[in-house]
Amino acid sequence: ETIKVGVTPGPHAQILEAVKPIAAKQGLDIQIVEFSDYVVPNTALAAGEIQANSFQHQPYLDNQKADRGFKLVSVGTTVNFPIGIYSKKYKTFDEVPVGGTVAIPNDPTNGGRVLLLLQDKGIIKLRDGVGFKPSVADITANPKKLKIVEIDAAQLPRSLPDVDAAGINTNYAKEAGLDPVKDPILREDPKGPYVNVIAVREQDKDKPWVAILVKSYQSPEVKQFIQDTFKGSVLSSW
Amino acid sequence: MNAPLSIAPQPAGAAGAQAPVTDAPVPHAPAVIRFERIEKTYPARAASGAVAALQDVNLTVPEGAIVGVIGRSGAGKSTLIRLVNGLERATSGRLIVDGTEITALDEGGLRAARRSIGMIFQHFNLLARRTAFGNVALPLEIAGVPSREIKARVEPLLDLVGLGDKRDRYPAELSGGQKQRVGIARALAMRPRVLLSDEATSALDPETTNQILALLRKVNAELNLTVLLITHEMAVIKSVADRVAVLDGGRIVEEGRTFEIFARPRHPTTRSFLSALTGATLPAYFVDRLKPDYTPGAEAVLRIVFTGAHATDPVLSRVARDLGIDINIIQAQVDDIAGEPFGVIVVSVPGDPQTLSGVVATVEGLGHATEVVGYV
Amino acid sequence: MNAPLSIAPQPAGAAGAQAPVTDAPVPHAPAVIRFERIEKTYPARAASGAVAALQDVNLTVPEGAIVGVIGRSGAGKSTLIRLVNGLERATSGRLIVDGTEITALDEGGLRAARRSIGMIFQHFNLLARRTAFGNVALPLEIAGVPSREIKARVEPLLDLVGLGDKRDRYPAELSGGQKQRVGIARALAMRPRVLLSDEATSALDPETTNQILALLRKVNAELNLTVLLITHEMAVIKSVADRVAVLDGGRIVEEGRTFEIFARPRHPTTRSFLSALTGATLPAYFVDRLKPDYTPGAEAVLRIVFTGAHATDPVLSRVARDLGIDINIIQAQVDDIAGEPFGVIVVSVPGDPQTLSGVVATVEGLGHATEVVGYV
Amino acid sequence: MFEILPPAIVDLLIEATKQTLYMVAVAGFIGTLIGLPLGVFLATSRSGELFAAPWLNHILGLVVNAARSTPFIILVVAIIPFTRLIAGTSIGTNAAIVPLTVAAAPFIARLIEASIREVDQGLVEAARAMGATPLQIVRKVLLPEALPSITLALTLAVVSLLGYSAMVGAVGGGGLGDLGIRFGYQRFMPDVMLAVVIVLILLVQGVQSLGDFAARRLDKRNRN
Amino acid sequence: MFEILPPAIVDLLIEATKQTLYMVAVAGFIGTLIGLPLGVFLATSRSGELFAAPWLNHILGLVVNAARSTPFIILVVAIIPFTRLIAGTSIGTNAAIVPLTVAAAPFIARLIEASIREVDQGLVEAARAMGATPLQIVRKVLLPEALPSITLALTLAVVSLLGYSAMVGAVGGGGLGDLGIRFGYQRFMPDVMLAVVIVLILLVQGVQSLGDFAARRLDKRNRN
Ligand SMILES: Nc1ncnc2c1ncn2[C@@H]1O[C@H](COP(=O)(O)OP(=O)(O)OP(=O)(O)O)[C@@H](O)[C@H]1O
Ligand SMILES: Nc1ncnc2c1ncn2[C@@H]1O[C@H](COP(=O)(O)OP(=O)(O)OP(=O)(O)O)[C@@H](O)[C@H]1O
Ligand SMILES: [Mg+2]
Ligand SMILES: [Mg+2]
Repeated sequence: ETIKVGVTPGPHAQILEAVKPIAAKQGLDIQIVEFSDYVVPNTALAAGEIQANSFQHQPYLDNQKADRGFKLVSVGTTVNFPIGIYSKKYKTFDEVPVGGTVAIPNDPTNGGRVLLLLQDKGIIKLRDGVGFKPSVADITANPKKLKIVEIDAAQLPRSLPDVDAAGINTNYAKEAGLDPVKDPILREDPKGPYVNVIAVREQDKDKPWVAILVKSYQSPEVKQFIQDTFKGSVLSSW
Repeated sequence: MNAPLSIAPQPAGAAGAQAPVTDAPVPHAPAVIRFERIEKTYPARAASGAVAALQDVNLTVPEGAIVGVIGRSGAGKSTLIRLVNGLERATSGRLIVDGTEITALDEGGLRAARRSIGMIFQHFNLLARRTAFGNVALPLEIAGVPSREIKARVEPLLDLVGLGDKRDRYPAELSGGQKQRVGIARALAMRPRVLLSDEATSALDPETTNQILALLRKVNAELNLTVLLITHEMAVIKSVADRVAVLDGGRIVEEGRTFEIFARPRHPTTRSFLSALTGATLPAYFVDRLKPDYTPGAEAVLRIVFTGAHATDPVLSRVARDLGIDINIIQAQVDDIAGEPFGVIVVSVPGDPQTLSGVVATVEGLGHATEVVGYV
Repeated sequence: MNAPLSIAPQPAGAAGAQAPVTDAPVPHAPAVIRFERIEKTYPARAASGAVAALQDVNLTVPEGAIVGVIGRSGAGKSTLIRLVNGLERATSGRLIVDGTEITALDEGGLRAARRSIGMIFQHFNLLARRTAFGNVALPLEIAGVPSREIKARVEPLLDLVGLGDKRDRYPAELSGGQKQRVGIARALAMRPRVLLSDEATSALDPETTNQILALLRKVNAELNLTVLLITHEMAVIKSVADRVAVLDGGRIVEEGRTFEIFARPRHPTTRSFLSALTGATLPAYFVDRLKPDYTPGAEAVLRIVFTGAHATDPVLSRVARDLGIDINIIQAQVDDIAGEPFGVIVVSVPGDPQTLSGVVATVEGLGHATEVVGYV
Repeated sequence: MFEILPPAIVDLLIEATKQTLYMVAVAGFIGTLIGLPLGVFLATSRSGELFAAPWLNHILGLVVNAARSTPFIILVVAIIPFTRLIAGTSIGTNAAIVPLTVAAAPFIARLIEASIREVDQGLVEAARAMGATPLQIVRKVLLPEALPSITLALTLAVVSLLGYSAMVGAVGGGGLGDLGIRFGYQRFMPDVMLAVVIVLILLVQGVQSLGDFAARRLDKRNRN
Repeated sequence: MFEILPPAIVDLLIEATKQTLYMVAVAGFIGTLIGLPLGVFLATSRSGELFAAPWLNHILGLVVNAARSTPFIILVVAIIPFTRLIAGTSIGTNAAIVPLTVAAAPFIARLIEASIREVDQGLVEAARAMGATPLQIVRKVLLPEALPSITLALTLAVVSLLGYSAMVGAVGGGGLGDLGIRFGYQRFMPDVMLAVVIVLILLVQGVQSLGDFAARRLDKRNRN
C-alpha cells in the first residue's frame, strides 16, 4: 500500500524520511510530499490528494478545522520544537532596551507562539481569550514599547544582527548554527500544547495503514534518529 | 530639350515608352471612379489646427482610362488617391468606384471592393520579413490563391519589373528603385480592375520608368485596367495619361484630356509645372534679353503652335523662302501627347511691324496658331 | 518638348531653375572627394550570394562642384554616396574627403568628419517623435549649438523649403514631399562643406524641385558647398550639376563635364537615359517610319548640332532660301547645359543625294556638325 | 561543483531540473497559446483599430490586469478548484502548471501586445488595401513582422516563468526554485542554494541565448 | 465593501497600500535608473553595434540573467549583506526595497533592450551621418523614438513589481501582498484577501491605464 504524506521542509521532512524505511518493512510505502506552505497541506489532505500530513500542532489543526471546516483528525503526536528567543546583542531579555526591536515569524502560528511566550514571561499582555494564534494587533500592553516586526520564519536567523531579539523556531535556529538548547535568552516550555501531530481524514482514521504509520513514527529507531540528528532541539513526544 | 537625338535603335527597355498609346481615351465610357463633392479635413491636434486637405473635389475617371493627378507637394494628391480604396475616409461627399459607393461602405464592405483595387504606395510599405517574392505573393495569399498558382503568377511579374534575380532578397537588401518595383509588381499581382499609383516611378531611373510605364500601358490595354496615377514627372503624364487632373490647395483647378491640358494650360499651377518641364521654357539667357515692346532693329519672338495633321508641315522653310527673311529657330518640338501629334516652335523674325504681320499672316494662312512673345 | 512655351514671367520659384550656373566648374580646384579604386561587396547571406555593388570606382569631386551621379536602379548609386560619410565601409580602395582618408578612420574618427558632411536620405529617415522643427534642429543639437541660435537658424531654413507653416507638424502629418523637404533642411542646417543628396527631389513636384535646386545652387555658390547628388531626373542634372558620373553595374562607365556628357554621350546607358529625356527622342510615330536607305522621293532626316556661339544662328532659313528647298523641322532645342548654349535640330530635307549633299555642305560650311539619321 | 554535494542532493537536483523544465515548458507553451491571441487582440481592438471592440478590449484588459495583480500564492489558492478540474489534483508538478500558466498567459499577452503595437502602420494599411481580413492582417503582417520582437518577449516570459516556478513549492510542485528554497533557504544549505542558482543561471542563459539568436536571425531589417 | 471589514483591518489595509506604493515607487524608480541604461547598453553593444563591446555585453547579459534566474527569496537572502550596506538593516520596508530593486532592474533592462531594438536603424544611421556620438544617438534618437514602447515596458515592470512586492513579507516589508497572504490566506480571512486583491486590481488598473494613455499620447506615428 502506498500513501502520500504531506510535510513541510525541515525536521518534519527529515524525520519522515527516517520513518519511511521502517514503515516499508511493514508493507507501507510512504511517499513524501513537501509543501513550502502551511495551508495547502491541509487543503490537499481534505481533498484526498494526500492521505496524511505531519507538519502542524494540535491548536493549528483545530483552528484550520474551525476556519475551513476540514474533516481531519489527529491520530498521533510526533515531535515538539520548543521555540526560543535569541539575541546577538544581549545575554538576557532584560537587557533588551525599551523600544527595542523583536522579530517574530510572520506566519500566524509561529508568530503567535512567540507572542504567547512573551506574554508567559510577562513582557507583553495579549487580549483575553485570543487563543493560540494572536497577532500583533492583539497586544494590549507593551510596557517595554517593543517594536515587533514579522518576517519569514526561515529568514529570522539571518536577520538576527538587525534586531535586538528574535523568536526563532528550533529547526531554523539549529540549521542556522545556533544551539537551541543553550543559546535562547527565553525558551518555550517544552511541555506546552505545541506538540505536532499526524493528521488524517476522519473517514481514514481507522484504516490499518494509519496504525502502521503512527507505529513506525513512534518507534525507537526514529527517537534515536531525532536525538542524534537534532541534539535536543527537537523533542520526541513518545 | 537639347540632348542629342539618338535615333539609333533604342535599348529594348526604353523602346516601348515612345509607342503611341493605342488605347485612346473613351469619352463616353462608364465612369469607374467618381468623386462627388468630396471634402477631406484632417482633424485638429493638440497644438496645431485642422488641415483641409481636399475641398469640393469632383472628378470622373472613365473605365479603362489612365488619369494623371498632378499638383504641388502637399496639394492633397495622396489623400485623394487614398480615398478611393477607403484608406482615408472622406469628411463629406460621395465616392463611387465601379458602381459601389465607397463612402457608404464599412470596413467589411470595403474589403471586397479593395480586392479589385491595386495600390502602389509612395513609401513602398513592403514587409521587412518577406522576400521580394513573398511580398508580391501577399495579395494572392490574401485572396486565397493556391500556392502553385501563386508561384506561376509571381515569378513572371518579378521578371516583368526586372527583379527576376532578386526573387529571394529581403527589402533591406534592395535599392530604392528595386523596392519600388516590388511594390508595383505587388499591386499588379491581383490583376486589379483599378490601379492606384502614388509616385510609382519617383525612385526609378528614366529607363526603368519607361519599362514600368510600358507595362502599365500594356495592362491597361489588355485588361482594361483603370489607373489613377499621381506623379511629379510631367514626362510620365505625357507618356501614359489620357486625362490629367491638377490639384492645387486641395481643389481640382483644371481637368481634361492630357493633350488639351498640355497644349492649353489655363491654371497658373499647370503652366508653371509644364514650364518647368525640361526644354519647354526658353533658355534663361534668352529670356533675360526679352523685351515687351518693339524697338527699331529688334527681332520679334514668335510662338507657333501646330496641331494634328499640320504638325509636320515644312512651314518655316516655306515662309523663309516666300518672304525672303531669316528665321532663327529658338525652340522647336514636334511630339505626340497621349498619341496626338503636337508641335511648338519658337522663332525670331525681323521685328518691324510690316515683316512681322506678313509672317503671322502667312503662318496663320497655313492653319497654325501664332503668338508674339516679345522682342529681342 | 511640346509643352506650350510660356515665356511670360515665371513664378518666383521656378525662375531660378533656368538661370545659368554662375559657379562654373573649377577644373583645377583641389579635390574634396576622391574615390580611389573603391570596391564594395555586400557579403553573402544564407540563401543568396554576395553582391558586388561597386567595382573599381575612381572618381574625383572638385571643391565647390556639384557632381551628379546617374545610373539604373540598383547600379550602386546609394552605396557610392554612403561610402563618403562612412555609413557603408568600402571592401577595398581608398576614399579621401577633404584631405581625410575616410577609409582609414574608425567610427570615432568618422564622427568629426561627418559634422561637415550633410546627407539627404532617399527614405528621409525623419524622427517620428520630433516635429518638422525638431528634425531640422537635430544636427544642431548634436553639434551643441545653443538653443537660441538653433531657433534662429532652423526657422529661416523651414521657410526656405516652404514649410514655415508646418513647423510643429510631426512627420506622420506631412505629405511625402513635405517630409523630403524637412530632410533637405536638416541636411543644410549644419552648413556642411559637403552635401550628399540621395534622390533629394524625387518626391517633389517640378516647381518645388526647382526651388530646392535654386537653393542648392545658392548654397553651393555662397558657401562653396561641394555636392554629390544622385538623381533619376536628367533635368535636375542639367540644371545644377557641373559634372556627371554614370554608374552601371557598379562601375563608373562615363564621367565628365555635364555639357560634354550630354552633348556627346558615349556609353549606351547614358545614351539611353538621355534619350528617355522628354522630347529628346524623335516622336515614336516618326521613328516608325524611318528607313536606313534612300528610296526615290524619300526625305532625308538630318541631325544638326550647334554649339557655342553658333547656337542661335538662323541657319535653317538661310539654307532654305539659298538652296530653294523645303526644310521640315522635326525637333529643335536651343538651351543651355550647365550654362553653355547648345542646340540640336532634326530636320527633313529632300533626300536625293544631290540636294542632300548640298544641304550638308552648306550647314557644315556655317560651322555646324551634321549627321544623316535615315530616310522617310 | 557537483562532487562536493552528497549524491542524494545531486539526484534531487537532477530531478528538480527535470521538473522545472517540464513545468516551464508546458506552462510556457500553454501560456503562449493563450497569451498570444490575447495579446494580439489587446493590441488591435481599441476603437479605430483592426478589431475595434473597445468594450471587450476593456474587459479583457481588466481580466489580464486582475490576473497580473493577484500575488502568485493567492492566485494558486484562488484557482484550486479550477486546478483540480484541469489537473485532477491540486498538488504536484502537474497541478503547479495550472497556476503557472494562469500567471504566464496575461504576462505574455501584455508583452505580445507591446510587440504588435510596434509594427509599422503602413504595412497594416498595405494589407488593408489588398482587402485582407483583420485575421489575415494578423497572420500575414502583424505576427510575422513582429516576430523578432515576439521572440524576445517570449524569451523574457520563459525566464520569468523560471523565476515564478520557484513559488510552486507551495503546492508541492517541486522544481529547482523549490529545491533551492527548501534546502538552501529553509535548511540553510548554501551549497544547495548555490547549485540551484548555478543550474538556473545556466538554464536562463541557454534560453536567453537561444532567444537572442532566433530574434537576430529573424530580423531582416539591417539597412534602411 | 470596506464597511464590513473590522476597522483594525481597514487601518492595516491603508497602511499596507501605502507601503506597497512606497516600495513599488522607490524600487520602480531606482530599478529604472539602473535598468534603463543597462537595457540601452545591452541593446547597443553587440559587435557591430553602436557601443560595440561584445565582451562587456556578454558579461552584463550574464549578470542580468543571473539576477533574473535567482528565485526572489533566494535573492533576498543572497544579498543580505548588500541590503544591510544600503538600508542599514535587512528587515523592514526600506530593506525590502533593495532586493525588489535588484529584481526589478534586470527585468526592466531586458524590457528596455527589446524596446530599443525596435527603433528603425535608418534613424540611427541618420544620426550617425550627422556625426552624433553614441551617447547622443541614445539620448536624441533611441530613447525618444522608443518612448511609447518604453512606457509600455515600464508599465509592465511596475505591474510586475506589484506582484513581486507580495513576496517581501519574508523580510517584514509589509505591503498589500503580504497582508493578503498573512491575513487573507494564512488566517483564512477571505474578506481581507478579497479587499487586498481589489485594491491591487485598482492599482494595477490605474498604472496600466496611465501607461496606455501615455504611450498613446507619445506615439506620433499614425500615418505612414
Ligand atoms: N545590404 C545589402 N545586402 C545585399 N545587397 C545589397 C544591400 N544593399 C544594396 N544591395 C544591392 O546592391 C546593389 C546596389 O544598391 P544601391 O542601393 O547602391 O543601388 P542604387 O543605385 O542606389 O539604386 P536605386 O536607384 O534603385 O536606389 C543593388 O543590386 C542592391 O540590391
Ligand atoms: N494625418 C494628417 N494630419 C494632418 N495633416 C495631414 C495629415 N496627412 C496629410 N496632411 C496634410 O494634408 C495635406 C495634403 O497631404 P497629401 O499627403 O495628400 O499631399 P500630396 O499632394 O500627396 O503631397 P506630396 O506630393 O508631397 O506627397 C498636406 O498639407 C499635409 O501636410
Ligand atoms: Mg503624397
Ligand atoms: Mg538608391
